Amino acid sequence: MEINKVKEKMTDLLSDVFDGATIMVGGFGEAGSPIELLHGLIDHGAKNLTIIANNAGNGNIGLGALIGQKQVKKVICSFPRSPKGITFAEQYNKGEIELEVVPQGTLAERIRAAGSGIPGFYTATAVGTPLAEGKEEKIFNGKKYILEEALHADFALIKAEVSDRYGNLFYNKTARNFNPIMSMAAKNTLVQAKKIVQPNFTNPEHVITPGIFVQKVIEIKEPIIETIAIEEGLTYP
Amino acid sequence: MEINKVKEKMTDLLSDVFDGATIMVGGFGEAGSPIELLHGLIDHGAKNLTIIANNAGNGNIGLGALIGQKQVKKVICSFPRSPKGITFAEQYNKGEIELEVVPQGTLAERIRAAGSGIPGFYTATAVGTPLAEGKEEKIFNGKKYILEEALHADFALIKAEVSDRYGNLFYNKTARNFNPIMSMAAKNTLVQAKKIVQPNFTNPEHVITPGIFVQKVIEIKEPIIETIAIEEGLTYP
Amino acid sequence: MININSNNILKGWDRNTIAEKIANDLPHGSYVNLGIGMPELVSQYIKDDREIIYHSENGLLGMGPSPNENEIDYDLINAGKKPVTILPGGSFCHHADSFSMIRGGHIDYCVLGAMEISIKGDLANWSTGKGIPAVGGAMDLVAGAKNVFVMTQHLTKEGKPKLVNECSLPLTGASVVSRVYTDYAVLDITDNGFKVIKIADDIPFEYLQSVTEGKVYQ
Amino acid sequence: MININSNNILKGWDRNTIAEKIANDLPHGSYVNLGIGMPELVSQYIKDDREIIYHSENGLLGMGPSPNENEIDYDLINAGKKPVTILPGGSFCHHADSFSMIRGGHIDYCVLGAMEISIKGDLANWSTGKGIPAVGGAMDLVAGAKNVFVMTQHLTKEGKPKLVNECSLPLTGASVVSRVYTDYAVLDITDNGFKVIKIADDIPFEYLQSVTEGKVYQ
Repeated sequence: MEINKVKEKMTDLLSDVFDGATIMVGGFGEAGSPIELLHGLIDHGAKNLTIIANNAGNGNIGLGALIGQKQVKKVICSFPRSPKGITFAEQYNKGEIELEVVPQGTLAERIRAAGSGIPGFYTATAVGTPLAEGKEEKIFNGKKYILEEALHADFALIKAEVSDRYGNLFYNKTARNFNPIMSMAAKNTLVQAKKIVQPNFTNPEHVITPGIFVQKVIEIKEPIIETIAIEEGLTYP
Repeated sequence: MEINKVKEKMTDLLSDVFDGATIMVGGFGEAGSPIELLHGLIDHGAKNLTIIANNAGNGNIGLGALIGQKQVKKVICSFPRSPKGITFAEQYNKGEIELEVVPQGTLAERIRAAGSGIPGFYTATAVGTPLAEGKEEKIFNGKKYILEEALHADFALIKAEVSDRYGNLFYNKTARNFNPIMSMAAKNTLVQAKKIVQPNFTNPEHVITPGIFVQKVIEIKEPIIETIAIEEGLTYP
Repeated sequence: MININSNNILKGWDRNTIAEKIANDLPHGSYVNLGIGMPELVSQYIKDDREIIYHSENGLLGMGPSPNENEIDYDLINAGKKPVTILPGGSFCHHADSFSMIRGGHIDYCVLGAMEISIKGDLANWSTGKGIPAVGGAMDLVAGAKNVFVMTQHLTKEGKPKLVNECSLPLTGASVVSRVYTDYAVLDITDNGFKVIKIADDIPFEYLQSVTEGKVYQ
Repeated sequence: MININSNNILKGWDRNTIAEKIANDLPHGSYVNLGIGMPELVSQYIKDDREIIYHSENGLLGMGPSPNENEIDYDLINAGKKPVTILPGGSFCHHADSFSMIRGGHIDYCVLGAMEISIKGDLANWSTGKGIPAVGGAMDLVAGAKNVFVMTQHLTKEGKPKLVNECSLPLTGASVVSRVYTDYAVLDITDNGFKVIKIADDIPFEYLQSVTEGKVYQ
């Protein structure tokens, strides 16, 4: 029998998602943002989600649309402001959605730590700022650092360029961003890839996310391009 | 003016090395082991070195030869036993060389931490064993972890397959091992590459060690293969 | 405990049979790290009804069998520093990423040798307390892998039990072993002692207890 | 301090001149992160006697200029989420690796905008204390880069000093700024106050002191 993580139907990909789940969403801005998986999650209907991402959605597609559907109770991110980030802003200003702001590098490192079995690490980032409040401090070589803890997730929604049946992933340019580390940090890593290829075509020197970190993959040949979709006024559902 | 990190002479590459320096040496077994740089270091003559590596040398070439020349006062490694690791064993048994044994994953993570600005992190590895003695403990979610600190170095000796003038590095198969993380952790990363190519030929998707982590590079077209060299009885100098 | 000497040591499964039993317990799709030495045998007994992916600590996922003499690449070796191959769908990574797979709980099973295993699941397999200490990746594997299987002879070469109440040798990890495969039996570590999952045909239960420190039960 | 109003606000360097001064202070071979907005101008003034490599937080080293309209790739953007290009010798990496470059002290210079800079080198540039808080990579950059340069107007839009004794806004980092480039002067953060390295031709020293909180000296 052969390992095959490729699913044909979005419902199979998302079948295990549950209300109250913590979900990492790859992408930085529009690059590497799994818009189709997020739309699948809208169709799925899971509620009270905690989202870990760099941003908090733009326009009324993808993460912006998921928030618009009131499926999200909390966002953990570094930068929840976007030119057209209307859905998050509306709910935040009404006190309807929680926000934890994390410095971008600390966010990345907390995610990587979760994937690497590190429950906590020390960093100089944010020392002396409001984002260090309530955090344990420790001095190393005369310099002050704060303790940051690993950020785990039940699911990661990942966008890749290429996958094989093992879930070996390749990304396109800066669409890599958070996707590889989120793949490591989630119990279930669910991927949309533009192309599924045979394993003989995945060069072992170039694999960015090894299949060990991936549970399910679906092929989405022509994903939505956020900039163009928002310009054209696309909304979901 | 163009950035060009490529040196023609080994003496230029190693010019900054000083007595008492802490030096990381890439490689796992023979794969990725910078034998020519180590021989350069023998010619250079720096003494009282602290070596951070996975192993402690094999035969009388490379790290084994450097130890044989009594240039090393301490080795920090995970596995100082090799079938022909005679020079380290001899000095260790006479109490002439210090040894710090570190679990292999902790070693890798301490090196990566140094390169990433993390002075310390917690790990479950070695908890309850003699290698945890004297280390700070902390409980996360009911489980015990120990604090491990970053391992910095003054120099890293790295073996790569390909470099360009920026020091973008590519490795061959499992010769990658500790080389990319040691490149990050040292103040001065000194590289031997089998081939120097033009930057247009280094695919930005495939670079393993970005040039930002590299200070100097030298081309060594046909490096010694340890297994064959030891079989043939090669020694250095 | 009976007094064990060469006259009353029984013969159980050979190492190939032990390897086969472990192979049969590794589910389809598992990511597995096989320790150097006896555990390497396991890969030879994986049935066609499953695909297993092998991890080697030195940055190799999807490890294949040994190469032919003329295909040896000294840059493609395993954690035991022996030449190996890589299968389609495999990948290389650096040491920190490789140990993230281990320490982050992504390796489903690791199979390791042992000097001693305690009734609480403590493992000693890295140091006799003498000679040059060398730990390699053993402590990371037992702390990080989801399931730690031990493959070992039931008795030491001197005929002493390896399954003990308390390890006398330096630990590799505390409460880390889930299951032990020996030439006499397959035993789970439980709160009540060593639970026998399978026992070799020619080994009476009383004998198994007699060559094991601590309670054995069925 | 004099009472500053629109009648007595002097005109110093324009933003291109400030950018040029920063560009001249970045040594050959430096790895540099330019903040979004005004600092992006700096790259236009790098002379031919040096090669500078630009880092963008979102996993891009060796960033090039904006693409032509017909060459836009929405997967190749900078930290400001605008389309960019990559130069030969550049590379992509994931976010943890990209921030290892920043947090590990590998970025030689970062150039950032500011709302306030204190005499101790504290920087406030991420929050007005109102609206949706959003920090991005600013705190990582100031904590990690070897040299933190600030590029800013000397006065706020309301004509208030940005160089102050104590920041009133939430900090981005404490004691992190090494040098400040404004339309009036280039000033180093020192134990004795703001040290003037250069001052614009039309700006009298007394005026500079009058529009700056805390001691300015030459």
